[in-house]
Amino acid sequence: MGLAGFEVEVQRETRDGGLATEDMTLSMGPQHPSTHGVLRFVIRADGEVMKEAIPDIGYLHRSIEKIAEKVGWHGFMPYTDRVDYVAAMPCNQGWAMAAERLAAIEVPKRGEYCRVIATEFSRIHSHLLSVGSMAMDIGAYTPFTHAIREREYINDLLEELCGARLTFHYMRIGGVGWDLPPGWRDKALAYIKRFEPLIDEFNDLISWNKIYTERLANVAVVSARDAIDYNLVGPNLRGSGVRYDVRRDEPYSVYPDFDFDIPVGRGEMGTVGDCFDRYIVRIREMKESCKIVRQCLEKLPGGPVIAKVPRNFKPPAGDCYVRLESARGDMGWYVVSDGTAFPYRCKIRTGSFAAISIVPKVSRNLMIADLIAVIASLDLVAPEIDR
Amino acid sequence: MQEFVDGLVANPSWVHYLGAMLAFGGIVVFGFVLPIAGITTWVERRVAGRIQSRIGPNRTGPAGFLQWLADGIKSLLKEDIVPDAADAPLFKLAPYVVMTGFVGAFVALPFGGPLIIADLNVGILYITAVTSLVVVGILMAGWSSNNKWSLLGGIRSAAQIVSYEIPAGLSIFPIVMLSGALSMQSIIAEQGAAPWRWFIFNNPFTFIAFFIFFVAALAEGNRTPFDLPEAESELVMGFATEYSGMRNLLFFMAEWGNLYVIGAIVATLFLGGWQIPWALAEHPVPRVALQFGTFFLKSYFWVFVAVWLRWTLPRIRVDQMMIMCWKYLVPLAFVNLLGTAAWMVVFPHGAPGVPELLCVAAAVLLGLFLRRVRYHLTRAGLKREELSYNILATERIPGLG
Amino acid sequence: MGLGAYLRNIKDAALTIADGMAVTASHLVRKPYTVQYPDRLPEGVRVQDTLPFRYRGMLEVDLEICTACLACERACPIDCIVIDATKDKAAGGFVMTRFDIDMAKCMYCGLCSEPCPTGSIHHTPEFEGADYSLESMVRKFVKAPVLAYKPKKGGETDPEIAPILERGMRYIAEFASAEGGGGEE
Amino acid sequence: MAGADAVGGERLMPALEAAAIHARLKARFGDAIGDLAGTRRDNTCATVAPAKIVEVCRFLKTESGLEFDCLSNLSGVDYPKRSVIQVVYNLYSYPHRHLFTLKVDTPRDNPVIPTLSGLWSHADWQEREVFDLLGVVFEGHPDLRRILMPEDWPGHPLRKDFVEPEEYHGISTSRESLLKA
Repeated sequence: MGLAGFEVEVQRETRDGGLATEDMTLSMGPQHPSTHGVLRFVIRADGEVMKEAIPDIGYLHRSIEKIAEKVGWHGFMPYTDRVDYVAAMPCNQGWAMAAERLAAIEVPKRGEYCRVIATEFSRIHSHLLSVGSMAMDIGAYTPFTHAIREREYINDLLEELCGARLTFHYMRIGGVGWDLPPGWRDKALAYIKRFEPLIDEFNDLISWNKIYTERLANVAVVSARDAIDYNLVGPNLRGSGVRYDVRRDEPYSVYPDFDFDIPVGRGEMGTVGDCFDRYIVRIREMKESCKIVRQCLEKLPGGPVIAKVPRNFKPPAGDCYVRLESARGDMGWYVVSDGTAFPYRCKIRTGSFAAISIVPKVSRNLMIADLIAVIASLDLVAPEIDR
Repeated sequence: MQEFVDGLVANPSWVHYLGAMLAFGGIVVFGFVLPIAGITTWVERRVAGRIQSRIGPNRTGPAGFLQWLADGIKSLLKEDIVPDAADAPLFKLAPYVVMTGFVGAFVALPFGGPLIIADLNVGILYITAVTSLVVVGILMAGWSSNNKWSLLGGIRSAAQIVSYEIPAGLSIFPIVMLSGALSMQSIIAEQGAAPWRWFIFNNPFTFIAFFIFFVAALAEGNRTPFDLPEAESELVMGFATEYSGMRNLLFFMAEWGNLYVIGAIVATLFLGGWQIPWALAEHPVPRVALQFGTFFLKSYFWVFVAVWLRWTLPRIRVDQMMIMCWKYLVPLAFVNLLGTAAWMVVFPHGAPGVPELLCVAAAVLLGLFLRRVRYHLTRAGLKREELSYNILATERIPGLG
Repeated sequence: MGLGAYLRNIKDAALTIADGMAVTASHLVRKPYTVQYPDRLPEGVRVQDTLPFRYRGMLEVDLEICTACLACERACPIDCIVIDATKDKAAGGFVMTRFDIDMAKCMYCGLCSEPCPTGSIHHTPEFEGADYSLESMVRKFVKAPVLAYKPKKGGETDPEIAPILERGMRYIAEFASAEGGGGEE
Repeated sequence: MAGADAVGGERLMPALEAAAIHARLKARFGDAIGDLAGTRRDNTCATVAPAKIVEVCRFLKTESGLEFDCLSNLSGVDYPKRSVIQVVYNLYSYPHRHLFTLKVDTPRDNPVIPTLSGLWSHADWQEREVFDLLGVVFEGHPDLRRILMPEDWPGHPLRKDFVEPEEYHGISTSRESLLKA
């Protein structure tokens, strides 16, 4: 990889006392405790204060888009879990929706409800990991274990639903692979009832902690205009005050049947759009997801969970651009089909790829410890960036 | 020590005395000081496990008590690498400088009436001086390992420990003024056994001075929220990045040892040290044992509080750490110093009802805190069988799949 | 920063730290959640048995009811299943000489067990698949050439194949509920 | 720009249908814009001549009533049969909540398109990815380098005729299967 493209010109200043100072070039990553996954930042710092942080991505590039052209439509579904293995269900849903839109397949109501339950659980699952590891990056280890403990419950529920704990491969083109197992509904409702007060306990433990808010307030402020310009999406966009959610503003699946509101950053601890806002939007979104899952489980209709889709699936030629609200914001699937059994082209535009492109802009004159907070607050996840 | 050696050897020369002293020192260090550091690790890992809904070490020895011995032996057997780009002599010397800083403090710690190695008349001054050797060792380690992360860690620790010496020192002065002497035993002698006779409740200023001293001592011991020099999530391992094997263990043994030293100093200065209410003059052995026990309990309670703080609070940033020291702790420490001086002028023999009042106030604060703890328990909706008051329990929450 | 803000900072810090410590104190009296796997499990409990029915662990093939239709080999996106079956008039059907699954490459996606007509290839709750070499990760199911199973019209009568077939059908029924919509309402 | 005022979240301005957007484009740029294609809302698109793409996008971004302030997606598709690489721009407007797609065809052997990183900052990285994986050169791009593949990686992987090199710096890129016949 070398330093090609990262030649950082080293400034050597001699201050008045004739003392020569020199910038320090640090390579943070790809093996670093708090770059989530294999990310690398070349930092030019004057002591602790960073002058520039240049991200260097590509370490986890498996070229999933090339694999899509090699395996058939059904065969690519397990690979979509690997696009963002922290929140795998929305990726399944994206691929399934793209194929259904191309072949104009109508998914039965119960299948759509199962999808919404699975996606919302996967969103809580991913937010718990993001919020927990953000607290650990700032230095508090206990909230991480509490978040992971709650996440284990969701792992068990989803394991019972579809048989896997991380790469679920639960959804199929035309619906979902399995129906809810008997007794699962009450377990899920019991979990939600138990989980909601624990979010408040998590907040009391860490979110309102003075040291925590001091570390996050007014750090890496992103204005609404910059957020839209850099195509920040999801909690990163809502943290900057733009009240936009694909589930409500570009409704898809059965989301219009539920009412939930969209938490937005209000600059409680500093200015709108700082690290704390992005963090607190994620926490409040977990509560909204609980509301959606509860409504979903109560209004669950009967009927089949998957439509009739031929095993050798050949959608008509054409292209489509599907957008859905994944845990890291609005994920865009641009899929082209040429009528054969193999997808012609599949481009996945993810939230983290946009979020990491803003890091050089916001990280000027921050401290190295703040860069860790910025990475965590933007919820960067390496597989999504490199695909 | 002199008569003991004379009894042993016919005409002892200075070599015999040196040998006896080293032997005695070795016994005390390896028999008492290092196990204390080890036991503190065990306390920390068990309490941390419990706070994080897990168990902590419970395989080696009863309830995992010999975990520290296992870690020690493992580190001894591990290969300790000296990076070739590192400045080898300094690199190898750093851990021992830190260890001398930690072990040196035990000389003046009063474990009981007669149980003190050397009752120096400059007791607390000596301890403050010796514990600041740690910063020399850490800076040496950070700079000599020729690694950018360690350099950052070393510089941070230099800034932190040096600047937190000031509030720590300033909050010791009121106690020294009250007791009129620097020696640890006489500071304890000035305080009585009953809580309202302790210096902490003597007047409101020493009450605040206690908290400032505790926070500053945490910063000196590199404990969260001030564990910047060895910040795992930012600087990989801070100053100890290049260390491995026994050298690495020496650093962390010194850190946990310092935690006990903080507890001991706090117990001595503010909480009446080994004072016990009963005289028991006629049978000395149980009296000294009881004194040793109360001193041990008091200092281990504050070790527990430091561990509890570590697993609750996040880490502070470097500039915030400096702001907190120079803008918050140092001014308050000056206010306490002047306040105590004024207090002593106004009430030469201590204000009549104030210690008792402060004691009651502290009890009320504790009551409010426990009410808040019960509120968290009820809000989390925990059933009776999900609770267990035995902290070493390893049995799992029932009903989980 | 006025005196008001100064004092408010101190008050905020003190109160929020105290509240955080109250939460961790409440955890001191709660029982742990962790399972002491693998050596201190409660008596007679095997973790594999506690896993749900649909858990997708290591693959297993019941050769007695395998009809050698190669549906699983085609469905696998990674091509980690290889079956050699030749038509043999004398034996009256297909004879399988090789049925290998490369468990090192398998991603446990379950696409092979869906099209299987008799449910012979299925996931087991077994997950401890660690091994010493990559070669030994290749599971060879066919020891000696075996005749492929031919499903009988009137249902299976042979006593020692019937339970296997019944288990296979129950495994497929789990998917059938996806089509059949057998939700519990 | 209006994007920020959508903070309140309620739609501030009416959403235009794709046909209306296309009509305004046709009125303004004439034959540089191809005719409207696509069956559903999400893939209604118009082809644009490569030379005019920057003016078209500036018009779409700044024109009141259109205000596409977000380049939602930029993807490259390789069509060897038509020997063309097509770059697809999915544009979205937060104040209006309407979306439109532009397609630009460039010759496959020497694909060159003017860059849009002046208009939308996110175009910078997306164009670098299309350059890296498909080899489309974006003129005027501030920092056109490979973003995902190593600097000295031969060829562009997402092209249909890409053949993976045997090894890269001594590391073989394939592993013979354990399931030998």
